[in-house]
Amino acid sequence: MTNNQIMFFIFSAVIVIFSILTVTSRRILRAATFLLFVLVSTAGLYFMLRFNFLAAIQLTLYAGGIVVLIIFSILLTSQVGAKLELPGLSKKIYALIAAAAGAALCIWTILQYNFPRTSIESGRTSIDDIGKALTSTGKYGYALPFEVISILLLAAMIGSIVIAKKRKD
Amino acid sequence: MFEGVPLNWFLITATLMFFIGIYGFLVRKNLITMLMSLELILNSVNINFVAFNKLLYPQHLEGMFFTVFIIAVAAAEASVAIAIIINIYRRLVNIDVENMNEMKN
Amino acid sequence: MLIMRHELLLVTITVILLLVEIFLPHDKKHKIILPAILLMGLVTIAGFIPGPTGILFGGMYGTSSLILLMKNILNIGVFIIFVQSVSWLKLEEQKEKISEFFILLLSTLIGMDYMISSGDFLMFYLGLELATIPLATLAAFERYKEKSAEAGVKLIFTSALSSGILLYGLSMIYGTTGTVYFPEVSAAYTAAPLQILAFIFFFAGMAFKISLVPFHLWAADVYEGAPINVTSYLSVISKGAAAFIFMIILYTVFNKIALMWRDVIYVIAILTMTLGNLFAMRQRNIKRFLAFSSIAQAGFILLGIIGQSQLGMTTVVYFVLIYIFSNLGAFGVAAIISNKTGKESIDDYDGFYRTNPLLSLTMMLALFSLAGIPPVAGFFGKFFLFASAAKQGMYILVFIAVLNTIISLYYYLLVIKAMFLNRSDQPIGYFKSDGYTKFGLAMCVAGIIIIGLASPVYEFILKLSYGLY
Amino acid sequence: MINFGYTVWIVLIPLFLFILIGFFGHKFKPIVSGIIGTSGLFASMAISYFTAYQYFFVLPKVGETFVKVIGFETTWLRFTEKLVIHLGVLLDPISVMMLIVITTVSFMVHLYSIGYMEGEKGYMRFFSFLSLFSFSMLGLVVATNIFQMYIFWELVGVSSYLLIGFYYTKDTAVAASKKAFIVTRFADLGFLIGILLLSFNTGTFDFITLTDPKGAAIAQGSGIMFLGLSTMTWSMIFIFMGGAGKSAMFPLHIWLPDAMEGPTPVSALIHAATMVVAGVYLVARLFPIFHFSAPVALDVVMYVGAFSSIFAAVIACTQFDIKRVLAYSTMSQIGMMMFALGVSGYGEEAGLGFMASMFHLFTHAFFKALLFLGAGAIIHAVHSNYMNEMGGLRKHLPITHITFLIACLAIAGIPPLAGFFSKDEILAASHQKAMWIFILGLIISGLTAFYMFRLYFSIFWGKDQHYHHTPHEAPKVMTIPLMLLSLGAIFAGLLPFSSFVTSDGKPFASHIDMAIAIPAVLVGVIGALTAMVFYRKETNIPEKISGFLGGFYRAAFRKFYIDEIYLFITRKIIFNYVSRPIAWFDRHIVDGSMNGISYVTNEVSGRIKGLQSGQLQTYAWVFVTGAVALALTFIYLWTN
Repeated sequence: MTNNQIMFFIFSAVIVIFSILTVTSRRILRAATFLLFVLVSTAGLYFMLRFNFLAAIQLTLYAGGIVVLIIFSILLTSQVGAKLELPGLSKKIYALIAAAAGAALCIWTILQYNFPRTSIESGRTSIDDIGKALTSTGKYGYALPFEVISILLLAAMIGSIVIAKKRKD
Repeated sequence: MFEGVPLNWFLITATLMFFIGIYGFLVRKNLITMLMSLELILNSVNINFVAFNKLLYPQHLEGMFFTVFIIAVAAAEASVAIAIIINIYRRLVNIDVENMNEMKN
Repeated sequence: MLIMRHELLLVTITVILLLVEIFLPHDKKHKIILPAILLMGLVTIAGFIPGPTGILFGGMYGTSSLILLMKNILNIGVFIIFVQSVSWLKLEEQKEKISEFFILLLSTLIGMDYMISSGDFLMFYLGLELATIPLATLAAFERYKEKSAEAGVKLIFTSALSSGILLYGLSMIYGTTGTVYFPEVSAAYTAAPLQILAFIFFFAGMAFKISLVPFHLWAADVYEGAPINVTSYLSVISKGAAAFIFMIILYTVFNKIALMWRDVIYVIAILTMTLGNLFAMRQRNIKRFLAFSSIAQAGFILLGIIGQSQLGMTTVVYFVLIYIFSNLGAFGVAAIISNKTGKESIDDYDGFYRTNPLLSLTMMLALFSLAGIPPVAGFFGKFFLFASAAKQGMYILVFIAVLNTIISLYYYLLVIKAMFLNRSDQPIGYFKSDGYTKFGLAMCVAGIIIIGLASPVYEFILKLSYGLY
Repeated sequence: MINFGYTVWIVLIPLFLFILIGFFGHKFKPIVSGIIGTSGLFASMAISYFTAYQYFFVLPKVGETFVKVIGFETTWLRFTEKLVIHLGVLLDPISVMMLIVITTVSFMVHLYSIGYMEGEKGYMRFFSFLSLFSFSMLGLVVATNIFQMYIFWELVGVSSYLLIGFYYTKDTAVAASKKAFIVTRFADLGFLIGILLLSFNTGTFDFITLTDPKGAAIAQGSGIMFLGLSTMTWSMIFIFMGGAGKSAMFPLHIWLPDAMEGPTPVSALIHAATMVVAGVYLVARLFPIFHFSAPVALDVVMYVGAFSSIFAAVIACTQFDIKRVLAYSTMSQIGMMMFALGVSGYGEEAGLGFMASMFHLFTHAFFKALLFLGAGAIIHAVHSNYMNEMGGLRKHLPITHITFLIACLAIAGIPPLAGFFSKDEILAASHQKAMWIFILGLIISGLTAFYMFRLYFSIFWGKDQHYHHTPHEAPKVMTIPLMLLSLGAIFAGLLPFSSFVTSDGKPFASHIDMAIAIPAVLVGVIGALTAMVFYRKETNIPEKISGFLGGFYRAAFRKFYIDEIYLFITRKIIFNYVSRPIAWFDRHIVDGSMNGISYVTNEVSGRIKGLQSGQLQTYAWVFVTGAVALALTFIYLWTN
């Protein structure tokens, strides 16, 4: 086993195990923490694949931003110590069947497919390239999506404020 | 093949994560835990994109940028979802998804 | 930059509204209504000025004259919704968030425009999300109402799930073709199992937006709970835009597996029409009723998509155009009643004709148009849809569709009967509508009557759609 | 060539009337809207007569044939490059004839309604709907292409929906109008599919191209086969389905009796003379296609027509509501028109059935409208629809009595009234085709005479009932149309119809064959006399007669118990064991199946409501499962 393989197995195992814990843990704050682990080891995968920029985003935006947001809202809406109610058994079984069938189908189909093998080994993606791509307006340039996402974030912000702000009365 | 790690391993990990997320979405009663499941789902898709990009099509950065934008969208989605959840909490003092069935049939 | 003028204009007026909102004193928020409507009107008109078409950003963005027309159609719809929502916005509860309503609506419209114009899956996805996420906040806009909050939850969670599934599909499309640009994807696409899986997941995400069975379950609840003007936006504009891009992507990206998606749509169309109708029959709440009826209508749109030809393309655009006017007419009347009296049950409509003849006539026209009775426009929309499916030899599908129009006629008549024929001891009282409302409804009525009878509209769309298919 | 452009006004005038009365009617007194409507229709009628005069007498014939003339046309929709839809006015013998029928009856009904609807709420609404109906019906008959016809066809449906449901305060009226609308819409679905099949098969909507016997459309006859029949045959069967719905052919007739809930003038207009014959007109319009490329479909027309005719005639004998009797009678007569088309060939003498059918349509319009309007006058006078609550009315309503008698004689086929001639031609045409259908026709004629005179004697003779107030004759504005129409019922048959309307436009001379006329008249007389024996009872006339003949007559009658036996056989056996069951079958099985369908749909709709549980996670589950199931199906099961 190469180092890469070992690293992959560790990350992968953390991802899968903590994902399961996230969706089964009965203490909501713990679930959020498990989610954080999952997100961090995903960042680890990105590092491994030498997408450092992406891994940084993953850590700051996802792990840093969203999880913190989630934890805030947990604190706002739940009693921290309380255990979550268990879902009904039939609901669990149905959900398990759906998810397992889906996973089996997808994995089976993926394994059936012969992905082309490329041997091009590209090195680290430099921040420079990313910056260029992000502002380029040509093909493989991402200026337009960048603008659109800014509208989206703005709209989401306005929307969140409208919904969440307290009524004056 | 990325230095000994086949593509399929990435894909299988991602797929498992995806359907674990789906399972969580289907059974968790608390809206915030459902939101966490959603994050799992989106995250797994990101792994797919990134792995494809690096292992199969490294000439361009399409998969990576897709991932970047998915993360941004996820943030927006999460903020709106949380705003709505807080609003619900103010109305019902409870964020159990099973209570939300005033409209049916 | 003229190529992108629809989006740019919309962004501009969004920014203007944002600035105005910031500088407007707190007690004069309602002053923004008229400028907003005027600006939107200007943008709508400006959209019709002929301009260049083409491709921008290395293929990420592209327009053709048909796409411009689609955007114009959406603009018209949004304009009508602006006008129709005035009386609702003036209610005490909404007073302080008027401009937010406009801004959020406009940003979703921008999203739709980008979505329709997208030349790769990234732009498509961003447009889709931009067209969805602010909508969830709009659905929860009446935040003091439990139903509205519930609608917001249902919309944001199901849409997030559906975009998750759609993204999984997209990732597989990327993985198997190595690109997300439409032309390259199309070139590299084969019918490998994984690609079919990817397509189905993508399809599920789109079907969610168009509310096709079995991905439609969110729709009725959200439509019922959301403020009625938002509901009409969701069921008309949002659905229309999704149908447009769905058609474009099917025709240009998945053209190689047309034989397969035709069968998928065949099944889904039948399910959608039938289930939508069966559910609509038993509804007593007018919003819910119209929600299911619009689910059924979505099934009819598929008939045009399945037509897979220039004819099919034309009919889809034509049908959506008519559908916008008809459905907005129906929703408009329902909105007036709901805003003035708070009544949303069909039983409350008993004897409505006695007290408000003009409104009930408008409603009748709109419902007849939805039911597809000549000579109102809805009939022509349906007829061309049937014709385009029939031309592909799908007579059984057409037969089922026509049967479904009869079922739908049954329940549309229920409403008409309530308004015109039932007696009521306490009918909804007479009320006078303000100028905005009248104007909005008048536009709908004019659309319903004129589009059907004036053949140039259809011929115009037919001419535009030459290039695309 | 004569310019027939002005004919478009025949259609447009009622449209303007509709707009005028509908939108501005509330500005004037109710009576004014009636007068405007009536005079407008009069103008339309006058133009129609002028058109007929010009078409039949002034326009030169080409090779002794009446040609089809496009009076007016405008391009309306360019559907595809080849399929173009026009709007226009097509003049040929049958459309000109229909123009006359419709405008005449419509005018009479307008005039009559001025009196009949007096004091009703929504007087002006009634007239605006009447104008709308006239507009749609006229637009239908002058259609130059099948698509235009379909549009107006549906418009006819809408306006009749509005008219039948006019008494919206009556629940039954509302239910009836809805039923009529939905059943005919169901039939129209066949029509629409037929149109789509036909137009994609032939590449045209145009009637002139479609029905040209030497044209390409007809040559397409042996198109693709489907389930053993050619596409052409299927399309014609589907189109006939639409016709059967509007014309109340079995089993799509269930709406007609219920539709009698509408105001009586409406029944006279819609259910006697115009809308219900639209189906016959449709078949006649496409007759060359039926004949040349879809003979099987033509057989279907024949069988459906014949069965509906006898079926309705039997039921009519059992009804007590006078309007229902008339409704079933209409169905029966239209059935005759249908099977007359069904037995017809193409060309001069061979096309006798076609001519007879159109002829009967023409005469029937007059006497059936007369019957309905008469029934209206009766109902107006006694405030009841039931003949067993009437009797002896001849003293109170002299004009109605005479005109009603004329109409009964006409429909019973007693010479020299109108019905005799047209019915005789139908019987002659059936005789050419097959013996069984001729005999069937005779039986129907006998039954017709029987139930009509049953109606007549029950109303005007018999015991004088005690009415709440003495019935009195209707006002002039109502009796004048009755008198005018009875002129039509008497003289319409004398027209040399075959020199105007034939299957191929070429006139021929028809004659009356005594071998057919004599039995026809005979069964009519027998039917009428039987009715007289039963229903003219308890008047002084039998006593006078018996007194005149002395005790022997009475004794003989009593002694041989002829009367009793007769009564036993007819009333007890035939009535109870034949007619009653058929009527029951009609009401419960045929009608019931329609209700059953709606019941089942409702049930299903109720059962599946659980799917929409309101639970977000259930929705998500269905979503995921749906996607996975679709993927599974289309990856591993789908093969193409």
